Amino acid sequence: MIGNFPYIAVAILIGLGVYTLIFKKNLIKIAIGITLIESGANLFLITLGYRKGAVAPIYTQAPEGMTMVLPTPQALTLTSIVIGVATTALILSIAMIIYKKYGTINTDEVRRLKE
Amino acid sequence: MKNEMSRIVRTVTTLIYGFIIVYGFYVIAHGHLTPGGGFQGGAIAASAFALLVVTYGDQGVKDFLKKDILSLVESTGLVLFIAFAFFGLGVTFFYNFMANSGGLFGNSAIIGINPGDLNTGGIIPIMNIAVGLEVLAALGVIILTMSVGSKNTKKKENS
Amino acid sequence: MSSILTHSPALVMALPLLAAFLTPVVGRFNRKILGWFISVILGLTLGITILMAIQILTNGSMIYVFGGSEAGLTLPSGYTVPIRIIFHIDAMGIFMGLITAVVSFLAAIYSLSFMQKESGLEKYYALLLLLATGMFGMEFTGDIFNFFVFLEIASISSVALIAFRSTLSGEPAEAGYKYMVVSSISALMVLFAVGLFYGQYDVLNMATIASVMQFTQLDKIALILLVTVLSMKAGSVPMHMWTPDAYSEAPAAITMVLVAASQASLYALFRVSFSLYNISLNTVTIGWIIIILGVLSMFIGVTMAIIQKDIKRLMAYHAISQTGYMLLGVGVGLAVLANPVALDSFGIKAMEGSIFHIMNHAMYKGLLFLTAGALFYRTGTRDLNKMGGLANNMFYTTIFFIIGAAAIAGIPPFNGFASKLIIYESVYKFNPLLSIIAMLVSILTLASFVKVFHSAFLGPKLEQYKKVQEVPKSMLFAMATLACIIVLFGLFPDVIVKNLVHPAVMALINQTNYTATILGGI
Amino acid sequence: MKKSIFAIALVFFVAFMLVAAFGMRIFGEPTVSEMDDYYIQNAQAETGANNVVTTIVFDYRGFDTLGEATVLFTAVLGITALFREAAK
Repeated sequence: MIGNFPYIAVAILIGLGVYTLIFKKNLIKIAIGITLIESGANLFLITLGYRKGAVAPIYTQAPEGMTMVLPTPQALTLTSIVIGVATTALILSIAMIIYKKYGTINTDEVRRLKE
Repeated sequence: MKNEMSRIVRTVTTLIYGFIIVYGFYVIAHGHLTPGGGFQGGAIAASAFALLVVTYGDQGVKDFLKKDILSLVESTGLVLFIAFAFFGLGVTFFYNFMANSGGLFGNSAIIGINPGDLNTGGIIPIMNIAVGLEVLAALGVIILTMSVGSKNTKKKENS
Repeated sequence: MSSILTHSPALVMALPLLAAFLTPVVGRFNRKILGWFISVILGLTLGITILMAIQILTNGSMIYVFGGSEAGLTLPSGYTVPIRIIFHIDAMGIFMGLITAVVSFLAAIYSLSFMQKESGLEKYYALLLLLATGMFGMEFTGDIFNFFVFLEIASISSVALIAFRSTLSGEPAEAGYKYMVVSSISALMVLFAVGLFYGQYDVLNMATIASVMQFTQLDKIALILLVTVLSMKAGSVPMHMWTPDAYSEAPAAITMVLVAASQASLYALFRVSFSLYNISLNTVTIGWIIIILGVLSMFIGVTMAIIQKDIKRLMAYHAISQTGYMLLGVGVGLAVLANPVALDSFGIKAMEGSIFHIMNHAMYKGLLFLTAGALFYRTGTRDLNKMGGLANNMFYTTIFFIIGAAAIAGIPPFNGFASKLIIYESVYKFNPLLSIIAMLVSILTLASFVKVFHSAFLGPKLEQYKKVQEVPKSMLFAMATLACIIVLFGLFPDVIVKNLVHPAVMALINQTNYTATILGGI
Repeated sequence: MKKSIFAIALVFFVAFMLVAAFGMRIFGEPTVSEMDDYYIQNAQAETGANNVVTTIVFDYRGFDTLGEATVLFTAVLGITALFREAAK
């Protein structure tokens, strides 16, 4: 049970993100929900790369005789964090444009494209 | 409503924003030795831009952070990055042709734990610098555009 | 010449990327040559893609290791796991690559005059190049994390392009927002699936995962996640709400590329279910799930389309119903993958029909959207009730519209008929009811396009459209090429099926060949 | 009515995630790590850099980073396109 605590944290984070996405009506809150899911996915990637009692995989002045952590998840998470920044910046600027044009960011009033 | 911060914030910002940018470039330049690299260093330097925009407002920053210079820096960073990927095309795309080749950034590192020699790593430091410039300028443009964009949405509200 | 060929996978990706990076700089100097510069670049990419297609169809799939000491060296000495990013382009990948290349080239030509009055043109062209690169990356890559990165590039650039016209009115921004939410969720769930695979097998290459996988509980979860999320991106029914808004708000040339982009995620769905999992999972249930998705898409797409009055929303709903045909064909193929007797008698035929339908759909749906764009370019409205009698003064556009409408409805001389006929035959052998539904939907499609033709083109010449004349040459050229391709495919379908579609289906079906090319038969 | 469908979907999804959480191997003991051991042993020899993660980001998986810098570039293009002033 203790072994997969981080994965339970991931499940909770993604669950919270999906909850805000489905039930919240405010555009900014939906953007926050997506960021929550994104941080959950990043946490999941990073926790896969840990090795018990290991050190960061950098050889400059590394402590003697220690094993090293798996390096690939760190590279993958770096990429997905920058992608997260890009998507959040774009979503928030679209929400700003919608506010500029419709004067509201509540999804019920914004629903012009009904049929 | 003057949106500038109080005097304390402005004096502190004028003092430290230079150091933040220098620290950002340190993280970019030593990407292949110490933890960090192009993206992290670029983000640190861009945080200095955010600090300036918050304290002086995007009108006050207009002479220091011009958007077209930033987009020029961004394009040069990206073109530098993909050019060094193209140079490796003799063998394959993204081939590290400068590693262990003796020239610039060409020394081969001492295997195992070593104090770290800046002149190693082949095309990795150059790509670090290219991506650092790109992220620095890209985040700068995003901060400026969104701060300008968010201002005139308020006007729409009371019209 | 041969060195261009060995490095062609990298060139096809790097050329549009380099052009996209230079576009803001080129655009600042002079805006006039910008459109031509982009069209030349996309033309070159189309040329390289055709070169690669000939190479792949003659002697097997192509591998390119990025940064490796040699283009073909996939495994480092003494290791059984590839460590670099490998592009693995087989017949199916290049089949989709050809669609992307043709569609993006024609979109660039079409926007030469279609986007003339818009501001911020260099951003539009750079985003078009990046969308094309994203789609190429999704179709050619052999590495699942790389697939996630290119899926993200394609999504963000298509969101920016959908919301391109939001300076005038608010609807494009709202359509862009909806599409952004959908593609963010799907990209993050793909990332979660990548985490599941990496956590268990510590490998990111698709072929290696396929050979190393033991179908644990987690792999089934990853499969369900990937299938739901990729069919959401491909616009199949239960999650299709974004398609009508996104397709109708984007500029016409971009809608054509968006159709090909959602087909790229359909290709990813096939790649996951055939090359990653293949016979190991009980293909009958997954096959039937995809069939049900297909039938639902077909039916709901066409019934919603009939009641539309905005021409582009109507065509968007038809796009959903046509995606249903593709899902149906491949679903039948997947359902019978396990027993070879049924597979040979009609399974392969069904898959050939649906994959051929992907190409045909990209062509005639693109043509229809371009004609809708031409109507919008001249009359300024997309509402069918306001249009009328445009046949008298927009002669060529009417001809192209008739060709497109006939092709989508499956009328004999055109390509829509060719692929639908193969689907009807093979699906009939599998389960007669499904093919009857398919035929019924095809008739409803014809009915709704006759309605569009009547209200937009026939009838008396309305006074406000008196001075409307034909659209400029570059738009006509784009529509004319699509029309020729449609007629060409319609007249000689067996030539296309034999040496383009059949190898693609074979590349999808035998997974051992897919893994052998990377791992050298381990 | 719609709310209850969403609520059921949410509960199903979270249960889905928890099953994945409990199914995954123990945190801290990677069962297979052949690819990563290759990086740790050979990164210094092949590229000369000390930071193994940076060698992966820029050399072994450099194409990912090119794709990712493009993602940032696309976002900047999208945002500047959104906030441009309309055609005169």
